[in-house]
Amino acid sequence: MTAPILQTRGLTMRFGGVIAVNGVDFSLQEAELRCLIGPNGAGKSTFFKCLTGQLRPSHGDVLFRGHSIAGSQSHAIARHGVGIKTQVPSVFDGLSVRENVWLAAARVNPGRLADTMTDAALQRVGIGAIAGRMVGQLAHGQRQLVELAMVVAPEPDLILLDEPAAGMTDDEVDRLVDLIKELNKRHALVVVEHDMQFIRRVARTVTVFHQGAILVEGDVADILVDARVRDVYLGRQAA
Amino acid sequence: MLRVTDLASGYQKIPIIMGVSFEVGDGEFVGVLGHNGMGKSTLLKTLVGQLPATAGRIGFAGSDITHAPTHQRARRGLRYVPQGRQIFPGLTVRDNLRMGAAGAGLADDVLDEVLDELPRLKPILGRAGGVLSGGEQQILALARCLCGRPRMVLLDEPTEGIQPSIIEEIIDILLRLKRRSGLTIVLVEQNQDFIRRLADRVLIIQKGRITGEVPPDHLADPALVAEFIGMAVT
Amino acid sequence: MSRLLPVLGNIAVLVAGLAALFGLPAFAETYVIINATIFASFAILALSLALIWGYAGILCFGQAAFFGLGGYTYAVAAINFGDTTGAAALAVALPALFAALLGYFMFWGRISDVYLGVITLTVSLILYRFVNQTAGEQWNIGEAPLGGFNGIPSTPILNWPGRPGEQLAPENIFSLAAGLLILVYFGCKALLATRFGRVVVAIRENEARVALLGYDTRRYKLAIFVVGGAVAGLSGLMFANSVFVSPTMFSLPVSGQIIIWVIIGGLGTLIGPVIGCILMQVLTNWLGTLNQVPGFGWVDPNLVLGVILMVFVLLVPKGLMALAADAVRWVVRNLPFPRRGKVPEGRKGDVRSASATGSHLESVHTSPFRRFAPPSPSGGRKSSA
Amino acid sequence: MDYAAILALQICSAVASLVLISLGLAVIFGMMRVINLAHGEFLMLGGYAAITAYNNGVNLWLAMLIVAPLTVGLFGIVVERLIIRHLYGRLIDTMLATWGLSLAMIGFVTVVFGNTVSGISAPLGSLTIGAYRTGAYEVFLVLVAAVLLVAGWAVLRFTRLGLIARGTMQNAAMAAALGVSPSLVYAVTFGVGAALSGLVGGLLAPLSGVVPTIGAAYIAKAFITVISGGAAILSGTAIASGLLGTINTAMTFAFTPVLGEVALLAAAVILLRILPQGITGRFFQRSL
Amino acid sequence: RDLRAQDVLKIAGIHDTSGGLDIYGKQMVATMDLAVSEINAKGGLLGKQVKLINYDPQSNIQFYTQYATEAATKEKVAVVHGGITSASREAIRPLLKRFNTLYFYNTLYEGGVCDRNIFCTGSTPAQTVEKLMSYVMKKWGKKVYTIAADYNYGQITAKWIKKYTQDNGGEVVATDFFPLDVTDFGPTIKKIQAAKPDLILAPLVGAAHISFYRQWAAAGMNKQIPLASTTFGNEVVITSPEEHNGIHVVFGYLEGINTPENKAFVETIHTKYNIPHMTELAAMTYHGVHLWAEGVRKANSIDRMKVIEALESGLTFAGPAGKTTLDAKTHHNILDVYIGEAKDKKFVVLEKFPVQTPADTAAVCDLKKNPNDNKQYVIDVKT
Ligand SMILES: Nc1ncnc2c1ncn2[C@@H]1O[C@H](COP(=O)(O)OP(=O)(O)OP(=O)(O)O)[C@@H](O)[C@H]1O
Ligand SMILES: Nc1ncnc2c1ncn2[C@@H]1O[C@H](COP(=O)(O)OP(=O)(O)OP(=O)(O)O)[C@@H](O)[C@H]1O
Ligand SMILES: [Mg+2]
Ligand SMILES: [Mg+2]
Repeated sequence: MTAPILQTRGLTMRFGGVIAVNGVDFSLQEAELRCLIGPNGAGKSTFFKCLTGQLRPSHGDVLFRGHSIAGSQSHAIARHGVGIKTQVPSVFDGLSVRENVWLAAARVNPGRLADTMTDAALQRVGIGAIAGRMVGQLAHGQRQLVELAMVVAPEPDLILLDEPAAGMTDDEVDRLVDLIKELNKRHALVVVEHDMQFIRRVARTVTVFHQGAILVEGDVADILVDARVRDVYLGRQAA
Repeated sequence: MLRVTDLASGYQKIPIIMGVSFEVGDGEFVGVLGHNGMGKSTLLKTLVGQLPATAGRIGFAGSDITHAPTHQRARRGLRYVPQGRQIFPGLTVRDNLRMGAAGAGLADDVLDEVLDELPRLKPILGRAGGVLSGGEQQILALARCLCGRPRMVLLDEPTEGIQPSIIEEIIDILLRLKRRSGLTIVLVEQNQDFIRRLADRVLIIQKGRITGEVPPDHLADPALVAEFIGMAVT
Repeated sequence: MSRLLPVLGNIAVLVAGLAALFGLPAFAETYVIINATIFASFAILALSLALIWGYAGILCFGQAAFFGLGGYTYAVAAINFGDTTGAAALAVALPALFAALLGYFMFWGRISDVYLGVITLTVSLILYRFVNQTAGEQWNIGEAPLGGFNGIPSTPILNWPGRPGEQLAPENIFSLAAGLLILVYFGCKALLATRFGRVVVAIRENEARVALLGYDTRRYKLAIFVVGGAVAGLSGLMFANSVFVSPTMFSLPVSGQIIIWVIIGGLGTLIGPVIGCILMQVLTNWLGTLNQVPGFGWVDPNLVLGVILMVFVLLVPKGLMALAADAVRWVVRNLPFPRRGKVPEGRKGDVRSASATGSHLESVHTSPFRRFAPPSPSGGRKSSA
Repeated sequence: MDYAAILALQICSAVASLVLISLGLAVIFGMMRVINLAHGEFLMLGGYAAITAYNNGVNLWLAMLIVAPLTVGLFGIVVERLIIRHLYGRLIDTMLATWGLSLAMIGFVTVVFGNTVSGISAPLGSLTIGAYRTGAYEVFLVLVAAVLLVAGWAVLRFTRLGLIARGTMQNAAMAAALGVSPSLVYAVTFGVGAALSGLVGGLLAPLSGVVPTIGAAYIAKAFITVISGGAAILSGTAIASGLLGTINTAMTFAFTPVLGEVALLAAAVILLRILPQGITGRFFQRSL
Repeated sequence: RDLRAQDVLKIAGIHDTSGGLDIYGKQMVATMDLAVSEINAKGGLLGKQVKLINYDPQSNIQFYTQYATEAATKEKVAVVHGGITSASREAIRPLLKRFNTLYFYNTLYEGGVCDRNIFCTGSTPAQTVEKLMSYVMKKWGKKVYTIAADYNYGQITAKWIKKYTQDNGGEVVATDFFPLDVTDFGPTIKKIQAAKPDLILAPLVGAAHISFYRQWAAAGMNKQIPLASTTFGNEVVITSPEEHNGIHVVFGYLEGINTPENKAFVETIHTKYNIPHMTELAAMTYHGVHLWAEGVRKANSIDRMKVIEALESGLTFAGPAGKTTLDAKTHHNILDVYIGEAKDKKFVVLEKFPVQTPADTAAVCDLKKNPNDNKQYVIDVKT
């Protein structure tokens, strides 16, 4: 086994009395695709925020390719090659779709190359047609796609996607699945989703969060029939 | 309960909704299905009055509310759970719920009623709305709406970001409400499975127009869906 | 059409600027030139805030601090040095340095929003208080008395570089001020068209996202803040040469005035604040000449100005530039010749050039405070989330 | 001993005066996110209302406690209806509008009353503490400040009014969708803030006198206090006033009034640097 | 330029009639207007009617620069009267000199201006403070507490107070300076009580500082420690008798001066111009305009240098403030000084000290010897 691209040791995030993430030991290999599921409020988004420097973990460590990034500033972590699509789309409302994506590309590649990368990202996500529109005037699902393009454009080594399929129609989800699979050829990904159909289609290994800690981790087929997962998450009628 | 005729609206001068007409009967559960950006949310916003109608009429419970301000529509029992939840971030969960009750002029007793339906909120009553997880916020938004004892609820993608077991719960709750109190519901969704299990009938919206109506069980058939919703939109 | 307009706009600004620069000294009366000098120095000040507030979203309530600092630095240094050239350079450098320190203090402390406004306001008030109480001799810096409330009436006028004692004539001072105004204006435009400029605008839109993309937002904000400070210092230098330095330069009314110019002209534009500034100056100047018969029923300038401001906000909510833009759009739409269809959106070359030239930056709709606000889940109150 | 007592009293009085001049602004800014640059002029108008009423034979206490808040409150509602209402959510435009309002009010009051109106002297006489004398009215104002804080807290805590106002300010469109009429809430809140300013203006008139331009002396300090306080308007304002008032008084006693002022300002800067969201952005978050 | 070609003779007034200083500006405009209309009623000057152009700089220094330039270069006025604060005077003095336009500054100020193009008609500390200190120290005691406005005037006046207190064998126990927008004097009132002075000298200035007198009275201290001021003027209308009765002041003019000229003057200003109370600034503006008119008559020209020379010939004007004479050496006014007591919204004249010379400015300035002098000296007060 090669060295993991991402590793957390005893990662803990406490807000006053609330422990949102509780001693998580998580490990992700290079070019691995991992799905992260868990009940609402289990701490998935908080976990992501700790990884990307939006929150400074209360305890524990985050190792990216072996060196610690816990407590670093978000921009420093991003420069290591970590990209995130946040749960609530975080985009530049006052700029056009193209400019949004260009800003993402221009950080890694100045000049002409940034333009090329922007076009590529727009194409990949399939929003070339709305490239000239102001992001603030887009519908929710379109904003999701814009953010996705921003994450993809600079080609980060590790991509974190927080509920990327939310608000998308089935055929868009299809495209998303293809995109993720394609991305996974070169990049490591962690995907948080509640859409089980989607999870089934992309997942190999699944980690289940519950009350801030890892409940189980394993092959998708095993996880989806796991009794504990069913209790806390899927519910009885889950197909 | 709701009668919409030739409704049109949009943002600034960009028309989004054009000539939409449909009716929702008392106690009926109507689903609205459509692609991203087809104007589903815009339709609901126009119905609750957050966007002015540029043409057409909206009748609700026998009166014309086309030009009534939002809060008056709400007071008549037309309530709305928006996309993106719109929780009051600085208020606690309890105060968010109290806002729901206060808007309808109801006493805080109604909170207990709603909390019994959605017990998941009980342990986090003191937390600020802004720090809740996405799913928690969605449940809170629904609960807040119910605190006003609405006659009709407009739901904008309520399953977005909700764990499967809670979706089940929400389905249960909605069915129960519909059965017990005759609540009328309009549901905008992309989750076809969800819509199929709840709705009495499903309207298809495309580019700001209602282009069709299907019985929910047809949604199980992908070929039919493709035919109705169309694939080559993006 | 949409590509042409900004270019035409730039040319129009340049022509108007050059016309004023060369036309006024040749033809205008002395008092017009003196007024124009003051207007031009203030217009530079307006640009400094237009840049950091309109584009970087840094709401600085205390821009007067850099303005005053520039003026005082110049006055004190010029009195001590004899030759004013070094003093002029210092008048830009010191405010920039001060902006760097203050910016470091604020941005590394993650202060933003209205809190940042209050810190800058407070800092300018501290300077104001301090300078105000320097009437005693213990406050002489070298040869230069700070002078307290009265300021430094003996502020020397700029001399030709290297020729101390040979002061510039009022016409030269005007040319210098107007020239600098044009230079600063196009300098700002150029700066905003660079990658740096666009990152700064993105920070205004959504700082967290910029950080997640890997840009160190603090550095960008600091850099633009320092540029703003230097430009404000420059304007203080020119003001010192057209009036003289006194503590009012640091005062709340001056800071407020700058904000008003920017809002009136249009937040998120550069030319707007310049126009707003000049209009307001002309207006207040005119108001002061109204009352010729003392006694009952005077026109109170405050009352008139106040009512005008209120009516303005209500009727021209987006500022003059947006109004002008709407007017232009209306004219274009109603032109007699047949229109081709709209410019197809998303056509590659088109959009690229739009973003590459930073033309969107002139669009008033990009202003963070005025774009329609789709109610975001975090609602109106950033602080409570 | 007397000196300690008088020092303590002076600190209370300085704190109370900050609380008083900030309260109206705290309501209007804290709840509505409207930076009311005419706040100082609202205080000024309260003073004029009280004095005009008094000079026309109204009992002094009635003039200060009833006439002043009523006048300014109504004025506030009118202003809200005519101007502010169109500008919600546009922080910057409200600044411009209220700046205009402030100038217009100065001008209007000057035109109507002239710039020399005779004031009223402070009632209640003076108190003797050991070798020192102090105005009994100052002590009264300390009590008023305390009462206003407690009353305000009770209103926000126990009535729905406070809840509805806070909710509406956070997201008016959503509040409307829940059946709350935002325009009513806005008008009432703005009116209450204005009335508070009017009350304080009336109460301060015997100590500061009335001139049309007096508002300028208050606005910056009130603003700094409210912002330093942070999101929780009442406790924030109270704590910030406590801190800044104490520092100011201590430095004034120990050194000079100028140093007292500068210390107050510097304290605010340092405070905001340490607590970038104001005091209640970090501590006492749950308070009101 | 040929001024004779004009059929009116333009003069300009630059006074703040809005903003924080309007309380002074309005009365100065009124008295200036009165003086001009009197001159015109008597047939004008050099056979021409005098036209007064008023500018309102709105309590903003920058407008002084603009209006002074406009008056001098566009309107080509014969003289400019105006300026209230020293800062505003210093803003326009060099400009008017550059544009060869005569300038009258009619405000009481800290002294030291030395420039042949300007005439200062207001009183300076050496004329007023000396008389006041010896008067009040004789009456009340030797221990003085000074509270002064924190700017040049206050700082320099405080020094004069200290000097004359020591000259009279007393001691200044403390001096506190207040920025012009301080309204809370509580701590100071307590500090004063701790220091137990025999009397207080209060050169406080502006609207905010009025609070001091109110808070002082509210604490009951006005019955305990007497108070004198070199600036308490209009305040007498704004404060109540309980608050101001007994305060001693010193000015080159008081409304209470008991001469027929003054009574008529006061009556006109109150009724015709609706100004409830006048200070020295207003009266000296009136004197200033008339003095200038005398100069024009004597020179029989409005040529600047000719008028200056005429004015330097010891011209006098006898008006409401008594007889005032321009001192050729300093271009300052030799005037009568009055000590008054505030009583029921008016000032009662307690004592008159005739013909006070501007000794402070004279110590540093001699325009006869150095006609090209052009600055404001900081007078070194030896204490
Ligand atoms: N700043 C905060 N202060 C207090 N509690 C917080 C804060 N942020 C998050 N929490 C709490 O931490 C828990 C985890 O939240 P998180 O957003 O990580 O959940 P999640 O797993 O992403 O859920 P979802 O699937 O619904 O998005 C929640 O109960 C939330 O209320
Ligand atoms: N504030 C706005 N200004 C201008 N155009 C807007 C605005 N909001 C939405 N639109 C546009 O209106 C169209 C319909 O948007 P709407 O939000 O109703 O779509 P939707 O069907 O709800 O999509 P989704 O499923 O993604 O939520 C979209 O093309 C969108 O870009
Ligand atoms: Mg989440
Ligand atoms: Mg939608």
